[in-house]
Amino acid sequence: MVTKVMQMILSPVLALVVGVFFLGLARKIMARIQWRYGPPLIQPVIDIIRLFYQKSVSHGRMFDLGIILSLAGSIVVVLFLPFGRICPLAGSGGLLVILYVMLFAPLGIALSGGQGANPNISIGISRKLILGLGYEVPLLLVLLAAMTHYKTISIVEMVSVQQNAGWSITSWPLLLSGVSYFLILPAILGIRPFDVSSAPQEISSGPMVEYGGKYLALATIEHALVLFISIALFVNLFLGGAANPIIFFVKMLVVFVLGVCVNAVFPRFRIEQAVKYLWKWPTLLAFVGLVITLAIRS
Amino acid sequence: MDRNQIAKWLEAPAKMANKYSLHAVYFCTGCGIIEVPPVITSRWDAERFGVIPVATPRQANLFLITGYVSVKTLRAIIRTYEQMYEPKYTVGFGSCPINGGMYWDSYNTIKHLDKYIPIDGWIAGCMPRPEAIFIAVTHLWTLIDKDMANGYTRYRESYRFYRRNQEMALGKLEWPPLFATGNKSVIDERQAVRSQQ
Amino acid sequence: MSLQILLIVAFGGALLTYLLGKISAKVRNFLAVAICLVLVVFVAGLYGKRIEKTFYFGFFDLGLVLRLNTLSWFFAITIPVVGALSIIFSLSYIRGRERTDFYYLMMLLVNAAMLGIVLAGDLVCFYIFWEIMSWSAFLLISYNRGPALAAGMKYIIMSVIGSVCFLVGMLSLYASFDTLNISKVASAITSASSAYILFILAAFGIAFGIKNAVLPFHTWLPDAHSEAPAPFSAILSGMLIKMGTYGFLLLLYVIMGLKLFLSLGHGLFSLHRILCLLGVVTIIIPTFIAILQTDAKRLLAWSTVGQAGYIILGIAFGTNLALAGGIFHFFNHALFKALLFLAIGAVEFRTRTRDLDSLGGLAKKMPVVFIGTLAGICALIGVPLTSGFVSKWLIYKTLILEGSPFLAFFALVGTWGTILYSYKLIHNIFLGQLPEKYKDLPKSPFSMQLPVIVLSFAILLFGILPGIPLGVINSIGTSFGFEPLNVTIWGVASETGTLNTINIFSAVLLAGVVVWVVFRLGAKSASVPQEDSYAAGTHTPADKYHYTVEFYNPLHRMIRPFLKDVIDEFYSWIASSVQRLSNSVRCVYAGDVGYYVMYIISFLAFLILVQLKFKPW
Amino acid sequence: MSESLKQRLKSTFKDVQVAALKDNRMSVTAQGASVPAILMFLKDAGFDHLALISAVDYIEDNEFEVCYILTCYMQGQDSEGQDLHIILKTRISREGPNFQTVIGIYPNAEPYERELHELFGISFKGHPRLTPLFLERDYKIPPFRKDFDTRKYVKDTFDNIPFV
Repeated sequence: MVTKVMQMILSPVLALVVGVFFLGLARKIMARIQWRYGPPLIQPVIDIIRLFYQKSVSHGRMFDLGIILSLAGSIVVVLFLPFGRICPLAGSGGLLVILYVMLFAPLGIALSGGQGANPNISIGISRKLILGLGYEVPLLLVLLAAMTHYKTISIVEMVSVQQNAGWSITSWPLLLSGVSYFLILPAILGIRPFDVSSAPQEISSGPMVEYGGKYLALATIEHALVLFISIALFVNLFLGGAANPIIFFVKMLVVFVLGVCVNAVFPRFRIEQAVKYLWKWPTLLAFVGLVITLAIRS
Repeated sequence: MDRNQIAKWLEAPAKMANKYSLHAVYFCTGCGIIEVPPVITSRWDAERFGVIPVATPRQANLFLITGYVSVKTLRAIIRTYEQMYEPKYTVGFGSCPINGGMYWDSYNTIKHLDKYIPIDGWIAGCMPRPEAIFIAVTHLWTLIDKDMANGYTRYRESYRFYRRNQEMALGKLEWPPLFATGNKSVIDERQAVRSQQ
Repeated sequence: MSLQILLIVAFGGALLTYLLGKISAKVRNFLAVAICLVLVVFVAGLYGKRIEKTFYFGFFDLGLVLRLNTLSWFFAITIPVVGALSIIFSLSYIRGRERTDFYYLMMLLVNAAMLGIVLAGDLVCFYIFWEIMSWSAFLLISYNRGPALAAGMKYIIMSVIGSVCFLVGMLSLYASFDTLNISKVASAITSASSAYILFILAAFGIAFGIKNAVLPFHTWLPDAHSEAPAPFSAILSGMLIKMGTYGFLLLLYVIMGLKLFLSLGHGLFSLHRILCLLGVVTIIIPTFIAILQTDAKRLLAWSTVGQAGYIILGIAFGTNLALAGGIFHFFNHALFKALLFLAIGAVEFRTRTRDLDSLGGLAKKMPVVFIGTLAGICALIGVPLTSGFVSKWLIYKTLILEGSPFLAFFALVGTWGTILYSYKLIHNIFLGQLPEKYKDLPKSPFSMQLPVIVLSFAILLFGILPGIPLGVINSIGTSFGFEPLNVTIWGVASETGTLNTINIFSAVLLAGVVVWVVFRLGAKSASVPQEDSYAAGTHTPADKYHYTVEFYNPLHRMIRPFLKDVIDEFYSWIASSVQRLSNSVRCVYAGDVGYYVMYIISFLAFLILVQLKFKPW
Repeated sequence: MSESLKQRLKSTFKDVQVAALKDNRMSVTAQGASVPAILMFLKDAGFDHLALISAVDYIEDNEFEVCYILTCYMQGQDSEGQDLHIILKTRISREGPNFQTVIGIYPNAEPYERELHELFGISFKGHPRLTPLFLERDYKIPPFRKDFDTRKYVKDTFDNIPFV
């Protein structure tokens, strides 16, 4: 029982540390690609500390509760995801619960932004939800392929099967699903080619328009956790998780650096282009992957 | 650049965090904004010092007034400055915000911007080059260290006078006063000033 | 004996309230609410009993039977609960309007009729109560004149077609088995030929499909729901649709029995697979049509059609988890859809409009209704702490594990469509800038807030402790011949993946408290009026600084060409061709007597001529 | 080519002085009343672009000079103007300066006339909205007039605002 409580505390803290480190790494890699020296790796930490000391403005009770709900949702998702051996809430609902608890984050920000009563926010949220609909189609096909391949909905079982039967990306159909997941990774993270919902130039950073001191700090932490969640999901489903957290971290680092290099060089899509792209190539790959897994299974 | 000295972080985290994470409002107020893109891109890279442009005043704590201030722009500058959260710092570029510069006798520019919003730092030069901007940033660090960058506290304490000057320059303002300006209305204060002259 | 008293109380009470209404409105209101509460208590008392009692023989020597088992009890308990809440809601909603006695009579009559359907033991009783329900619903839909009349007409034509099919099926059953008692029919039908079973299925399927708004027969629902008065549209979409579900359950599991149902058809074209496909199609298309709607109640009506698809999918998939998920989803849908319609009714009562483009910022003015709507849309989406999530989890789990991921895929994409239109609903009405004309909107009366509070509390309670309803549903499953689920208070435990809602709730609560403490650690935040918002340095123009029109504009442009309601156009094409046909007949019946006399004389002349020439007689 | 245009101008309008300046420029000076007619004539001759309307303040003659600058873009053979620029000048009195609008002929004249109204005080009859365009404050003497003393104005409005 004690180890479970220890894990309950440890895994969100680890996720936060890894997520914030990834944020700093992303800015550093982006700078180096653009021939700039770039900020120190701990710049996001400095920003968060500064934001916590800065006053802010609230537009009503839902404005506060929304951002709190969204961050709490992200923390709960982290509890469901295995990080190496650490997976506190493995037993109470598998991948489906992860999929549905991941709804807390966009819904929380949407509700708190809506109370902010600013048209930039509303446009940002409507784009965020349309983009969500866009990347959800291939993401669901990918998750269903993984679930039908392993005939289970608990992610811990998938990891344990992969431990001894080899990574699932090596088996032919799940390779297609893995590639399709990697293609939609920037959309899930909301980074450069797909940051239509928080575009600083067009809609002055969308849902973040009215976020000031501590709200922006919570929003940055939530973005870091979403970063961690989507990459951890990829590593667990396709790269076979890991026995101990260090190997798990190394795998995540590789996937993340590849993702950031893609995102650093692309201009931003328009929202129609983004959804058309998401519904074309990644969906085709994921669909073929699912059909083949279904054929093999039955 | 004492960013890596842990002792300073532990002793005064708020001050250190404010120093090394200055997010500037990307609001082009005058001709000086043409100097800001080279500052934030690969040629000079202000991000080394933690200075990045952000889209809205809500997320910012540094406001660069770049170049001359026309009467119409003053209305937007005051609105943006009031929407920023404390602690906030402002830096004036060039001589035009100081005393009107070469537009000293123009009917349509604001002469002493200091009368309307508090300014923490001035950079000389008609338009200062990126090196001068970095000198201003480092100068702002020292001001923050010595607690002299207190433009926002000055604005809060003597808000009545700032508000009065703003209404004298711009006439009726659509937005309500940021801080309570006491019961006496500011307009009849202006009659008193005019009668003294 | 006790079932009879139940029905007598229900129907007699309805009549009594109508008569008392002539004397004083207050007594009528009190009596209406009292009757519903009495019914709730009465049915709650009958938990766990299995009664079968024939109470009247005079009807062509066919015994009219009243029957109670776990399935009918589960439906019977939700009917008066939703009825009572919407009648409490309509106490202040209908106060100023005319013909309020007639309104209360019809509301109680609909409730009583639905109770009758659920308790009916034989098809004649079932049909009688079915007709009472259809006609009283028609009268209620066209209650507030104007466009409601057309909507009511559309509804009653389709439900009459359904009733006729039901009658045909019933008579053919009587002809072949000369008994209409459901249990006797169930035992007799196994011997019938599969062609005959298919015919019975078609007849009853059309009747229940129309009422349950399955895709080809759904066209009456959007008009009926948006024109009916708010409290009745809560009952209409909460419970009346579910009578079709009850009919399907009765037809597929009670009359035909589990083995026969699963064995019908073969391979890919087996009956339950076709019904699943129908359910999935019913999920996808209406959900994406709902995204385009700009009228709040029409949006909710389309969402009802979409959610009915989940229930059909759950029932038709044929495993115990799917059945439990389907029935639990019926129960959740009754709760949260009634909640959403009542909340929209409260908004409409105050702001006199349902147009999503001209509302906004009502969260400050109507906080209770806002929280209720929030709970409602969370349950509609299936956010983990609400009951909607548990039923969807059950359905998805069995869909995936039984090896049909594409059904699960379409259902999950339907969920994201639900997110889009439910966020649009709550954003356009409650969030954003408050328009000038609603600045001094009074709070909504308590009689409207009470049902919203009760329903949102129920949603959260059954979301965190799903064991309570799942226990009853499990007993329904076993009565149909499924092996029981391992149901506990916090969810479903099974080796292929357990669901533990208590863990999720405690995790979310813990994380929420931790984040709230961190939030309070930050510097204080000052609250600010809605005008003080970022507008690029300019002043925010009142009444113009709000984005709601065509909320998902990019999506509209992409999916609008695919989403014409083809079925509705097909039906209106039929209606117009019938209209043209009848006009052409008018030239024969020109309407003035002269023509008719001429026709008679010419016909007589013709007869005489034939007689003279051929002498046939 | 500009010769023929000069002849036709002189022949159709009596009191018009036409002078060809260097590199395809031509100046036409006319009385106020005939300005709309000349503009119509020039528009038919291919000058379909009204580049600018500006005014000059001749304070010693106590007159304003309103100048219409027209250019022609059509490169086809049929138009005589090719890339010829024409400046049409007319004089109006300084007291109570009002002039008829040319929005009917060149719709894009609307902002130019608003600007002249705001900065010179010339009011244009028939103009739909002569509301302020650029200036934030109200000026007793329009700022572009020569008798507007900008130093005195600055001293009155800005210098007496005390420092905080």
